[in-house]
Amino acid sequence: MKENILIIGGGAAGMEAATQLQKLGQTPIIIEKSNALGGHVAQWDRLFPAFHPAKDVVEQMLANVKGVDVRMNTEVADIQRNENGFKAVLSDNTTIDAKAVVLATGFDLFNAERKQEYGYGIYNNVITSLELEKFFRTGKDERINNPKKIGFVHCVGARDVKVCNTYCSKVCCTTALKQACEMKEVFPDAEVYTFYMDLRMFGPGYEDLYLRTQKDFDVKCVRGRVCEVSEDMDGRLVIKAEDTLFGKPLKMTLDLLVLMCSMEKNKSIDAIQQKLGVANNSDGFMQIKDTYLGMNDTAKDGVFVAGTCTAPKSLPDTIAEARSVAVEVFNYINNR
Amino acid sequence: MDFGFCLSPSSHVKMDSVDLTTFNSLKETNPDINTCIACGSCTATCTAGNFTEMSFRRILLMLQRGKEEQAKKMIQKCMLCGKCTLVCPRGINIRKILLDITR
Amino acid sequence: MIIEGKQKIWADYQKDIPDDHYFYVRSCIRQAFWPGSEVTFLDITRNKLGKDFYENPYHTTCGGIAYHSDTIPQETAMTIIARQFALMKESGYENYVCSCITSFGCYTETLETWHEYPELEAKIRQYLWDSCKKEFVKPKYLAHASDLIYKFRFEIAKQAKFKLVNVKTGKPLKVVEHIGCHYSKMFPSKGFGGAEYPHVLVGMIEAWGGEVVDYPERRHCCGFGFRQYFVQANRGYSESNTHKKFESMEPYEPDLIITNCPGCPYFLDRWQYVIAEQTGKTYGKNGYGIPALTYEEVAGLVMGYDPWDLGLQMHQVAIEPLLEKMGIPYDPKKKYQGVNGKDLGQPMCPSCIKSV
Amino acid sequence: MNQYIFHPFVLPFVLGMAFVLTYCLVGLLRIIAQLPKDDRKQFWRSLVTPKTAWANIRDLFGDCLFHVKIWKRNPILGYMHSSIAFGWFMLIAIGHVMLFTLKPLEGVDVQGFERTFTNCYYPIFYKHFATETPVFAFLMDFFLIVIITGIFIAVVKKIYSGMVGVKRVTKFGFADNMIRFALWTIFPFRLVAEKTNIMAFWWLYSIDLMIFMCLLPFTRYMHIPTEALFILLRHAGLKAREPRKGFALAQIYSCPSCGLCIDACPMSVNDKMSDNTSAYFMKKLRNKDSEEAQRIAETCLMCGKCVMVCPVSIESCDIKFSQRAATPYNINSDHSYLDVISTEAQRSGEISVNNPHVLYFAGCMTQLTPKIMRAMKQIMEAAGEDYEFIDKDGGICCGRPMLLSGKTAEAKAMIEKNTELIKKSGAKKLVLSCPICYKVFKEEYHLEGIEIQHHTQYIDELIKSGKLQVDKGDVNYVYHDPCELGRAFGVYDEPREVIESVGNLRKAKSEKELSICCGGSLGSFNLTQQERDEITENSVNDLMFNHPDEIVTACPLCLKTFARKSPVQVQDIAEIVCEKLKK
Repeated sequence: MKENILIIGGGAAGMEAATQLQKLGQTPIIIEKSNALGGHVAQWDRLFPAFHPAKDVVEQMLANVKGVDVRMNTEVADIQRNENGFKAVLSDNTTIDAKAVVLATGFDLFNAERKQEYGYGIYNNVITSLELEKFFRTGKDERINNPKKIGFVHCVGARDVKVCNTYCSKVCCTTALKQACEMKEVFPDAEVYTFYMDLRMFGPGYEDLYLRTQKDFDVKCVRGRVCEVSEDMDGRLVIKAEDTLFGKPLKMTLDLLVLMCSMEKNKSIDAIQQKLGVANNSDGFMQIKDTYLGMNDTAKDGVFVAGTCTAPKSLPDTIAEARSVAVEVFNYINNR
Repeated sequence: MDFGFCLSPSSHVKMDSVDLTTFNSLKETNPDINTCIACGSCTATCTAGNFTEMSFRRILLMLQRGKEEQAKKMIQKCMLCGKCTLVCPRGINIRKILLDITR
Repeated sequence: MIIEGKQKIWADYQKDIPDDHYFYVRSCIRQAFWPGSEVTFLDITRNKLGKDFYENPYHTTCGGIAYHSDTIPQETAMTIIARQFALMKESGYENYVCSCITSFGCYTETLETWHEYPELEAKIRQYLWDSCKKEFVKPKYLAHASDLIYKFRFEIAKQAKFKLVNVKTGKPLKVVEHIGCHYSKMFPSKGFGGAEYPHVLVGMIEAWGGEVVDYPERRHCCGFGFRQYFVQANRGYSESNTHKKFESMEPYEPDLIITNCPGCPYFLDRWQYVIAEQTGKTYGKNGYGIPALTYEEVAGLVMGYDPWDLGLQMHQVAIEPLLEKMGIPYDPKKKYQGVNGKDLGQPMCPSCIKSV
Repeated sequence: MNQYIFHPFVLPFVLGMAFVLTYCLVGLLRIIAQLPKDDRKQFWRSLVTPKTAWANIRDLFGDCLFHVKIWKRNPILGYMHSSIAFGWFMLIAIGHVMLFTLKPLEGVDVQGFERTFTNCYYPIFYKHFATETPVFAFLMDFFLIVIITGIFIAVVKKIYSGMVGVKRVTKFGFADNMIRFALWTIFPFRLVAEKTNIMAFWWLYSIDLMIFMCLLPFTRYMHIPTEALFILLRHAGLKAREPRKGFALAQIYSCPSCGLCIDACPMSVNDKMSDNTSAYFMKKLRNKDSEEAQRIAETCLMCGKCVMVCPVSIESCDIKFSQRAATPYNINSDHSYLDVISTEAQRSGEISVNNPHVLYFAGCMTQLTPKIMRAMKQIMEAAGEDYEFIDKDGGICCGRPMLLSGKTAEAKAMIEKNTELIKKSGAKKLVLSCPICYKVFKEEYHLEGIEIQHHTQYIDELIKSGKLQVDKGDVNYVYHDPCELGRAFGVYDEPREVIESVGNLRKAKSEKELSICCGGSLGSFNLTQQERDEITENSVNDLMFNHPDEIVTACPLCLKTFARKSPVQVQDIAEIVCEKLKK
């Protein structure tokens, strides 16, 4: 049986799921709200742990997804369940009938302005991890002027009840170390500090990256959360943190502060999600049916999930989930 | 005038003015010191630490936070038995570093 | 500094303040420290702005000092507060305005706690009845007195005779704003501008022509801290906090500090003298200190009140250089003359910091 | 002067000879003057003591001329050395004897100063001036040929060191290469000169000799004259106290840089590390490169194998110790806290007052291998011993690491504290599991009336006395000799006997005094983990030579080190005994 499958989101998860479903003989249709496929990965310069160009991965995925019906600059305006599956009305007023829906809507980066004490949007030299990636890609950011001292703050918007995000965002630790190394590459004379609470090097090669960060790049890892940032007379940043391993508060002046923003669920999909009857979990991400065996399933029949819409995930995890969701959807269609 | 109280020194480590000469020169000869992950194995196994506050992990931090004298004072407790080096998960040649600090 | 960023936050943290008819409660210590401030506040609001402020003669302390010194339990403090609310109800008012920041903190904390734990509110209601046979109604609006000046800052600016501008250079005065910790650090949404970048004093400074100094230790506590000050041996800790702030603001060469808390101006003022005695260091120009004034005193100066009527002679740090900068005329002979020309007596001259 | 007794070509030789003799004499006096007073007295006395005098004569011939030690180790190298040394000695000796039998040419008669002067070069160049009897002619030609065969081997060794059984040879500088070239050519030149009497070769021969003698003090060949003095000093029982003075200086100049220690050294697993071997250490000292000498002294594992193989018996570890002590670390140790320990230990009952017969001192390293402690406990229980653990909850370091860092006074303090605690226990026997401790206890502790045993000796004794009953299994073990037990104290047989009583003993490739350090030694301060790993791998390969099922050692540090890299299980000897205890 060849069926239409509506994939909402054209990031890594959506593209990979579409690729696999097409290989399985189905007709995936990707609905992408922006004007390009690739999602957040396309905004990244290089990927941890081995500094692999993100472009290579995205290009490969774009090649794989060739032939798939992609609706760019389009959102799902309305969706209804009927006896044949789903009927979706798109923002361009076209309608699509689909047997199954895959939510691959991904994440939003935490809005760093919400952590007011870090002064993002207030102090000139506070930037986010995403902006730093842009700097790596384009070499341009007027806030980055040959900084001599650079700080990275982990867990911005994660593990923090004050912003109502108690979960760990999983990839920021490794990203911070990767970016810290890259900054040392660009500015070899700079001192680079990372302020972490725990360094969660959970994947293969990640601990090696940590070791290289320390040994080859001389990045200084300070265990302690930056608690406040101020600007001094010269417009440099004065930060305060506790060096918890030393047991003393610590104060230093930096030229650049990079905030490692956490992942939050992409909220632009809330209305459609509600219409489909998919609930959120306590972290605000989409609720999956089962942690172990139902990670692609929702409580609703025919509605599947993949990627970071259900929890913060790394790119390999996302791709693995996208592949598994293809199999799940395929079985769902054939067993009906 | 005696007010019966006085200014107390700041407990902040002022990283801007910390003198890292010793640590940096130590790093030249022992690049390993950067790789400490503060697991505390060295402290837990330390023969002198059994009787005193001796902790290599803290000594490394002291050097990086401008408390060189404090570090050297702590090193005095060391018996050079080398257990710390044996247990270090990062393979840091701790005993050598302790000796080099006092060079 | 990206000013648009701050403006965004200021816009986010606004609150409704009713236009008229307020029940005013005083601060315990401000009346002793800065006797001119509350009088000036009432004079400005009642006589210059034409607002209705009612003071009930039976109102008391809010219990905040005892509460923050750990000498009374929370229920006791709440019962005292409940009695104040009862007085407001009896007087027929529903907009509660307090002069003290710690009171504002205590009232906010109490109302928020009652909101979360209605059973506690019921308990306090019972306590109040048992002890005073009174019943209270929670205020419709709670505001700090500085919120009112903030609200009316442009009207004050319209009536202003002087500006926060150096008349000799024409440049705006550099003003440090210091917010009392209990204003919005506990409940950011209860203060104008929130906790990180409060706008309540910044708004006044800018409306009256000054330039705000944003220095690294802006957020830091003045050092009062209740227990830290009350025990003599701990006062070094209190003083050290102030010292830290002055060390941080010194490079900006501020002309004035403006505060909205009873304790802050006191400690920012008096510790300058103690630091000068102990270390020989002064933070103003030419051996002077940096005047630390209450917002009412600054409003009074701007509106052309006589400095000595405002009680500025009560400040340890000499106020004269500021008056000269602002071009405010004053009679040095009258500095230590009280009401009806009564001699107040002259304080002893400190050895390091200039007092005249 | 008469052309029959003098020719200008002898002058280079005479000058060289005069220089080298003066240099050696001054050097000799300096060394003797540098000896500490009582050492000097001891030295004079030893020269006239019959026993040492005999040993002196024996070794002077055996070591300096015949190189018996090298013969034993490697006959080809032995022949190479003794052919040159003994051959040359014989040429000089016979030459001098011949002086009396030479028939000067007619009409020549020299007396007085002239005679003495002639005598000093006559035996060297006699063929130009005189003829000899056929017997002498044969002997001289014979030894000359012998020398040349030795030199031939040397040349081959230089080009293909593997052919003579040497893997690594010492790397030399310009002077050393130059003098070597001079040495190689002296005798062929002499042969050609003697046989053809071409003047050019006489000149070359003489100039070669001059080069050799003038360079001698500045190269490794200085060992030729110095070794004789060193033998005398060694037999006098002296020990190096300073790295570059007196006895140590004699040793430094006695080192022939032969490089035997390079192959022996466990660090010679790669080119970079082999620069840390004793041959280079001695060379750095000779060249007064004290910074490098200090670095090598601190890198050395102190396993003692270089001393064991040294053909000259140079005590390089002693010199390394004195080098370490010469530039000590400013650690300013403060071990005042030790004072509190004894009272605390007593109060908490850690120190038994029951007068146990056997006191067991695990030591720091054994604290990291609790398996050994548990095995020892079970063994002592099984043997029905009256025993006590002194450092069950962690003790004071034995002091050996402090000594190894050259800090004698601080080590003394620990030694005293441990002595006090041990004596307080009233035990009759002290059993140690760690050879590092064993060494310092044996050498530095004064525990009168208390027998000190390593647990290998102790277990051997228990089995032999029948106190401990064990079953023999069929596991094939290989035994690794810990440096500080084997080479240091010759404890080779006890552990092997113990192993044979519980299983089969397989041989390692290098055993006993040639055993290769595990790489974990506390002796080295500088080696990195990667460098140590390389050493360990090499040592493990050596042990695995006969494919044993298990590696057995008797040192907690060796155990931990091997466990990282061994393909088979590694156990302490106490553990394998414990497994085989009769139920």
